[in-house]
Amino acid sequence: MSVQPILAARGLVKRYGRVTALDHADFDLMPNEILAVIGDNGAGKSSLIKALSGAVTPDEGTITLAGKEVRFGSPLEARGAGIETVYQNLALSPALSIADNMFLGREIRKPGLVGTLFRTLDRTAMRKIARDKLTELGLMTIQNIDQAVETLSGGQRQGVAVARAAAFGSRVVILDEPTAALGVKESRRVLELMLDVKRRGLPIVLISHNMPHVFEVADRIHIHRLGKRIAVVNPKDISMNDAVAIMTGAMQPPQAARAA
Amino acid sequence: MSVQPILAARGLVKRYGRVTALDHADFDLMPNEILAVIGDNGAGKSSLIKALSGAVTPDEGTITLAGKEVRFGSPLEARGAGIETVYQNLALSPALSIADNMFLGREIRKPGLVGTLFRTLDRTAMRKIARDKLTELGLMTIQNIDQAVETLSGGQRQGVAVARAAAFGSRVVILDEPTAALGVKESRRVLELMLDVKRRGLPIVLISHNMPHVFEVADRIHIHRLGKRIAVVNPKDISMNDAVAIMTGAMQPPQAARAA
Amino acid sequence: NVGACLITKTDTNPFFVKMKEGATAKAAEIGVDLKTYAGKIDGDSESQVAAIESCIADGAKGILITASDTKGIVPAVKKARDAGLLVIALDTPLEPIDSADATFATDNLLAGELIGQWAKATLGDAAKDAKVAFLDLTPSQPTVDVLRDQGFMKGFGIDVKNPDVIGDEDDARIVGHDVTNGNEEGGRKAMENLLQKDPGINVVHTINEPAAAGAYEALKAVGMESNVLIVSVDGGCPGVKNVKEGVIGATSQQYPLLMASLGIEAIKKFADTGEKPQPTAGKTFFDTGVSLVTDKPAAGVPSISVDEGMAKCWG
Amino acid sequence: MSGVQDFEKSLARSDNTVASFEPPRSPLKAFQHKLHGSPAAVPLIVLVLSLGLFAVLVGGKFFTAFSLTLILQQVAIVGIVGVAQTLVILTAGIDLSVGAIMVLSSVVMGAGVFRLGLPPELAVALGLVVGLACGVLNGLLIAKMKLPPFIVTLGTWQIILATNFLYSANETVRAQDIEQTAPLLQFFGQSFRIGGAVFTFGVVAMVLLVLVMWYVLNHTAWGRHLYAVGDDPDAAELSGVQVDKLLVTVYGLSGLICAFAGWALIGRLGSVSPTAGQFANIESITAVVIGGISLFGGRGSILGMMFGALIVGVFSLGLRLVGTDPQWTYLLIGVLIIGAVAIDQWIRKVST
Amino acid sequence: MSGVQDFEKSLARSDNTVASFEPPRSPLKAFQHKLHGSPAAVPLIVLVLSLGLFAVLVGGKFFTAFSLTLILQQVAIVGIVGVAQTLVILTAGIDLSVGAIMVLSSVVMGAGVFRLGLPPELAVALGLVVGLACGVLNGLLIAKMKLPPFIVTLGTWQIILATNFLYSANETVRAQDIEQTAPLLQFFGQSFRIGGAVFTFGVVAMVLLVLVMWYVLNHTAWGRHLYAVGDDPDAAELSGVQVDKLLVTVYGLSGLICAFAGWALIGRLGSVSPTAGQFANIESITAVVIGGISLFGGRGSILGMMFGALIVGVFSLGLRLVGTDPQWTYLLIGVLIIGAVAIDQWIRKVST
Ligand SMILES: Nc1ncnc2c1ncn2[C@@H]1O[C@H](COP(=O)(O)OP(=O)(O)OP(=O)(O)O)[C@@H](O)[C@H]1O
Ligand SMILES: Nc1ncnc2c1ncn2[C@@H]1O[C@H](COP(=O)(O)OP(=O)(O)OP(=O)(O)O)[C@@H](O)[C@H]1O
Ligand SMILES: O[C@@H]1[C@H](O)[C@H](O)CO[C@H]1O
Ligand SMILES: [Mg+2]
Ligand SMILES: [Mg+2]
Repeated sequence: MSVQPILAARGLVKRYGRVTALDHADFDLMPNEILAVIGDNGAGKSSLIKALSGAVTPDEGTITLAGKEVRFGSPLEARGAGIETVYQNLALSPALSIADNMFLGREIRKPGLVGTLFRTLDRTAMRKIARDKLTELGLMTIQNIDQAVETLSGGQRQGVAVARAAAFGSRVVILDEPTAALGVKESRRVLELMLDVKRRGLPIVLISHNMPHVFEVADRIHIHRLGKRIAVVNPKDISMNDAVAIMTGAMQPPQAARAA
Repeated sequence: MSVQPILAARGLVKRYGRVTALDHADFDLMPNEILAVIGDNGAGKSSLIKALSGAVTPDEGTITLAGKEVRFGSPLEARGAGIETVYQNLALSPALSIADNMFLGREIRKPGLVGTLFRTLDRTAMRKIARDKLTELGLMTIQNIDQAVETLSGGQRQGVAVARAAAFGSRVVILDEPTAALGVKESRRVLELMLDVKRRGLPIVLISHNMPHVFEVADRIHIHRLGKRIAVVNPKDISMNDAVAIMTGAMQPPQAARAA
Repeated sequence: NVGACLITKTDTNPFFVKMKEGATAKAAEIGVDLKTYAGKIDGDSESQVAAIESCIADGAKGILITASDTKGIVPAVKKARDAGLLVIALDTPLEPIDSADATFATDNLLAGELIGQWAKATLGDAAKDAKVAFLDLTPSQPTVDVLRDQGFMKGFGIDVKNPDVIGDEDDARIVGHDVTNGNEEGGRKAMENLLQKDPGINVVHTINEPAAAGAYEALKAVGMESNVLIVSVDGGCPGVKNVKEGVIGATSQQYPLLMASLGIEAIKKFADTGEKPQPTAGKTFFDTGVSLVTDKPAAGVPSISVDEGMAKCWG
Repeated sequence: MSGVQDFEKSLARSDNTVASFEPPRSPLKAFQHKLHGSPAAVPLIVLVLSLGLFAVLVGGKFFTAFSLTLILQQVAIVGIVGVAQTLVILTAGIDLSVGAIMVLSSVVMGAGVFRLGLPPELAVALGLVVGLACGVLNGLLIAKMKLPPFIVTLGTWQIILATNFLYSANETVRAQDIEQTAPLLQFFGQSFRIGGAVFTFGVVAMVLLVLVMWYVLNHTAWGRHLYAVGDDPDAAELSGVQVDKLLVTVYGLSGLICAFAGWALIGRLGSVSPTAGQFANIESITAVVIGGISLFGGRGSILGMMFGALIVGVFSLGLRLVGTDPQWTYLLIGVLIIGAVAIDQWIRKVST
Repeated sequence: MSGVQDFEKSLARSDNTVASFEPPRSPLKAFQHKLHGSPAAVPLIVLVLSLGLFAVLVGGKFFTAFSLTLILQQVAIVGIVGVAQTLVILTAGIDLSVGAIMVLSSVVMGAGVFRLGLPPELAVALGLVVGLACGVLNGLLIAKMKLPPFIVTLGTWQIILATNFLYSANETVRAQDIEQTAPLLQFFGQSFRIGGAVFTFGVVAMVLLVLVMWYVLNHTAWGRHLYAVGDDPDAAELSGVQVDKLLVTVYGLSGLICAFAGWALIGRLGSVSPTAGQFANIESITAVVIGGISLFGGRGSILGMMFGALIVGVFSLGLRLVGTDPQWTYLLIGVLIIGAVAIDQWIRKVST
């Protein structure tokens, strides 16, 4: 590990009342890789991702971005630092339009005085960019960029969320079970999108319970168990079977893969 | 098809404002089979299941149970007729206990006057039965039957929902994407549970996007597309590839499989 | 046809309901077109302002008003007068009193004084160490509340200190004040509270007869109804009946129907001749009179019998 | 059949440990956890503390059987209306029309005897029917037309109250007339003594009603369904609860209980007064909130509501006896309301 | 890498049709759909219809420039408070303390001049600061302590109102005194005429405030964030909106606007009256609801609120000129409230 991780964490702890969701968990994401995070239900994967993206504040532990320690007070700060996240529960505002949703929290204002003084939004610009981004990512089966998100099907919504992350993520894109509710066709599209993002040079964190998907796209696999990282494995070196065995506690992780 | 279907539907139509979720859909479930229903996101699978289980009233069409036409005004009536459903969004009451949830709408009252006159619930009996059912189905990793459902992990909740359906379904059990949010281990447990239920003589309807799962357990596959059944196939006769192709519209269904 | 408006504090207090009935009857009799308005609760001045404005828009010739906020309403009244309407304050004088063209009211200080004197005379020597409870109207101490309270004290021989403020007195005979909102519910609770403070209470001054009825229930609940003297103000028929039955010892009867009908006549006259009504000689307002109603007259305190009171009562 | 997927072969050997729960860390935490489990405990503790507070501040006058039972009398009406409000709020609704229904029903009972000349029994029955009808109207608008409870009852509040004033023409029926002609109307005003303690039938009715509804809510299917609907109506519907029917029943029952409160109100006031009960909605909601019942529905105990009503009663009487301006009472009740939910939130947060 | 799963090979050829949407079936449906798209349209139509109704019922007296502008004057205060209420309700909150904040602020402005001897400008500023502080207090309790808005503002309503009465000692400051010493306090009462129409500065302020807030809500990021928070606060937070900060700002702004309403109130009444504004919370909520804004947050237009306030104003003045008993007005407003949401629900149901 001579290359410096782009995003890393050490000793993260997060307690919810009596449950310890993260129990001194570590994490490393390398530049331009797809890192899969796998683990049983309740292992703490989503909690890890939330801590990394500013959605929750860990009780203990440190997070470093490109070597510098960071402390995100809110998802907005993490986004400001270039980390885009698609949360397990989507996080789109149903009544707002697709364009509004894509630019929520990073709206573009009109140029000149109108923008600085009256803070008027530049609707035209935002619409154009939103349309471009969706087309670029091959997601323009959507008829109308001004449509409220609530009128979209589950698959279309997932597409908008992933497109938003892919379009704006400048350093890291994190996806928490992006295909769980999707059909075969829709899942495939999301996987392609991920490979596309990677091709553009961005590292991705993918949480998924779908082993074939994980083994298809991941460069490395972070195995999470009982609130900690218990192993990091290379999908080329390990069988799906062994990965699942480690993940479920049926097998001890090989010494080499054991987390630091 | 000389055997009479246990549950069947003809020409179901369901409109939501401008969207037609069901467009003259047909459906047949044979005794003691596992019937998988597959289809793209938004194809109308959940709408079909809701119509069959009384959760929505179809605008047109007929439903027959064991040859007799039925018309369910509410999920309670469908349950009364022996149809148990696990909905895509679970339908457990978070603040109520596991036992309360299992018996919601079919509570047991104390014997004698206390029960008939004061309508007192028989908590002891309900707890005992709930514990027995969960144990019987191998789900007793739950410590306390009086625990509120909201304190359970996603996987455990799914287990309770499936167990409830399996325990009380007397004629049909319907499962809408029961493994979507589950991990590898938890999904496996649900599949085993299904096979177990089938062994006890009950027919099952399974909606799933997971093709390996579908092809593993299903006796027949109902392919849904754009609001209708476009084909019924036998997983032994068709490749996963072709099933997906039919489902996504990449291939026309073979003449024999075409829906009546 | 001459248009006129009657604006009362509320339309839920029987006092105002009767006032409205009297005005309506008189208006029909002499051919005045009357519209009636009210606040939602006592103290709702905005509704009264809106009502005055409606009257102006409606082209009415005059307004009769029992103001909820006697100072606050003045600018709206001025607007109406500037628009050429005759404005008469009923029951409650405005501040300053000449903000209205005329005031037709009970002398509330006198009303209080009468019941105070009666209570003092009835108790005789016992008045020296009486224990008096005051059941007032609202925490905001409106003028009628202050005048009746202070009048009662004057009549009973209590030093009122500042005559414009309730509660600054230091006479040991005062057990306490509590507010009733002028209804039975408040009367009962206030009486209960004060009884807790001192179960020896033997005189109760109540702001009006509904409050007195509530106080009586509280006393009855603890078996004290026959040891306590309740005095009140209003002279409504239920109140006078209560005097007859000994629930209330004496009440100062007011004449709201008279206020209303005189007011209607004054507006009609103003519309016909442009003449404005004059105050009673020696007073700043037109005194519609007050009579102490009791069947147990006390020496030196003028009063009328219950039967007379019944004949003049208002509902 | 393609059978079990290859990578799942190892599952049989998989570990069955569940993520461990840390035991409560301190006695304080354990206490919090205990409180979390019994939702009526916090208001009960606050009630006891405030009794203690005023016993110290006011002394003997406050801490007598007589005073304490007086508080019961003063909160009886709010307590009864609070039962209605509790049922509604447990379904995640709210009923702003409770006071209007109460007073209209009492007016109808009075008018039944004195205007329509009905025998008192029938007049009472008529009043109860009117209350029930108002409640059912609320329920139908909410359950069948799917309108938000706040808006529906904001509307019916005004409609019912205006009807009350128009119908009654604001005429009070005097206590003495009722006593002679229809003492049944004053039934709940009757009292009996046990030592220095004075109990009215109204107080007994309130306590019994709370206990009965506690039983119904916790030990009958209907009660469990009510909690389930408040918790998550969609889940309840899909689990086999007839949500619409339940809601109509709940609002109908709420109306009936309010009518019953109207009857008790005649007992308390002696007379029938159309201006009574104007603040019953705010007061009952306050009792419910201080009693630790969630406005989001599904959580809380009806016993808590009763303790909440008593806390307000203790503060009202206590502060009067201390001799403060009545405005201080309102101010303190405001603080109590916020304090109560803040404590509740704190317990919930730390103990889950 | 195991690569694309076998069964997915055919996906490339898959069909891309999307489930078809049926076109609106009838002109009525098309109309409903149109209404659904512009949330202020329904109250506007109702407003026009009710103007027509009273023009017919009352005739000339109603349909004059004077009367119509009188309605504007009569709703100006509710309209301004309604702006505050709209902001809060759009975040799925509710503010029961608006009237109390308004009246306390106006009392502070009066006391600033007449008790503290401040110059009028400073007294107004002080009043505005007090309003802002009350609002921020609400916001902090709601955003930081996560307490439900209904309960927080139920509590602060009582606290602020009691403070108002205690501080003002219930004393009204007379109009004449204000006119002499501090005419600035009456600024919004000044009026100008255009023909028969009389406009006060208060009316102008209300209309301007509504237009400015309409612009802010629809054309600035802050406005979009406000809608997003009302729609789904968790989603908004995760999408990068600082929900807590926004809520504190919204409640603070609401307090400031209420204080501003307090200033305008002095203009309207001429005097400073501590008992004013008791119904401002119910009246502003009524305007919001009739204006078609959802109490669940995230949906509706502030223009609708203004139309809602005007509808109530038209009915109130119209019925007053017809000469009906005021109770009929309350009854009708109750019906309007329920009718408005019923229509709204119907449009939403049929057109989605
Ligand atoms: N907001 C919360 N409050 C209380 N407990 C929580 C909260 N969020 C998570 N938990 C608990 O923390 C543990 C870890 O949850 P987390 O969501 O991180 O698991 P996960 O690995 O993402 O599971 P899944 O695969 O089911 O999504 C679980 O026991 C969960 O119940
Ligand atoms: N309650 C509803 N209101 C409006 N539209 C609805 C509603 N329920 C379903 N729909 C629409 O009906 C169509 C079919 O939805 P349905 O949920 O039946 O699809 P599905 O096949 O179950 O999809 P998925 O695989 O994503 O669960 C979709 O376009 C959906 O948006
Ligand atoms: O004079 C009247 C009556 O006494 C009424 O009972 C209360 O309000 C006062 O203004
Ligand atoms: Mg997760
Ligand atoms: Mg579905």
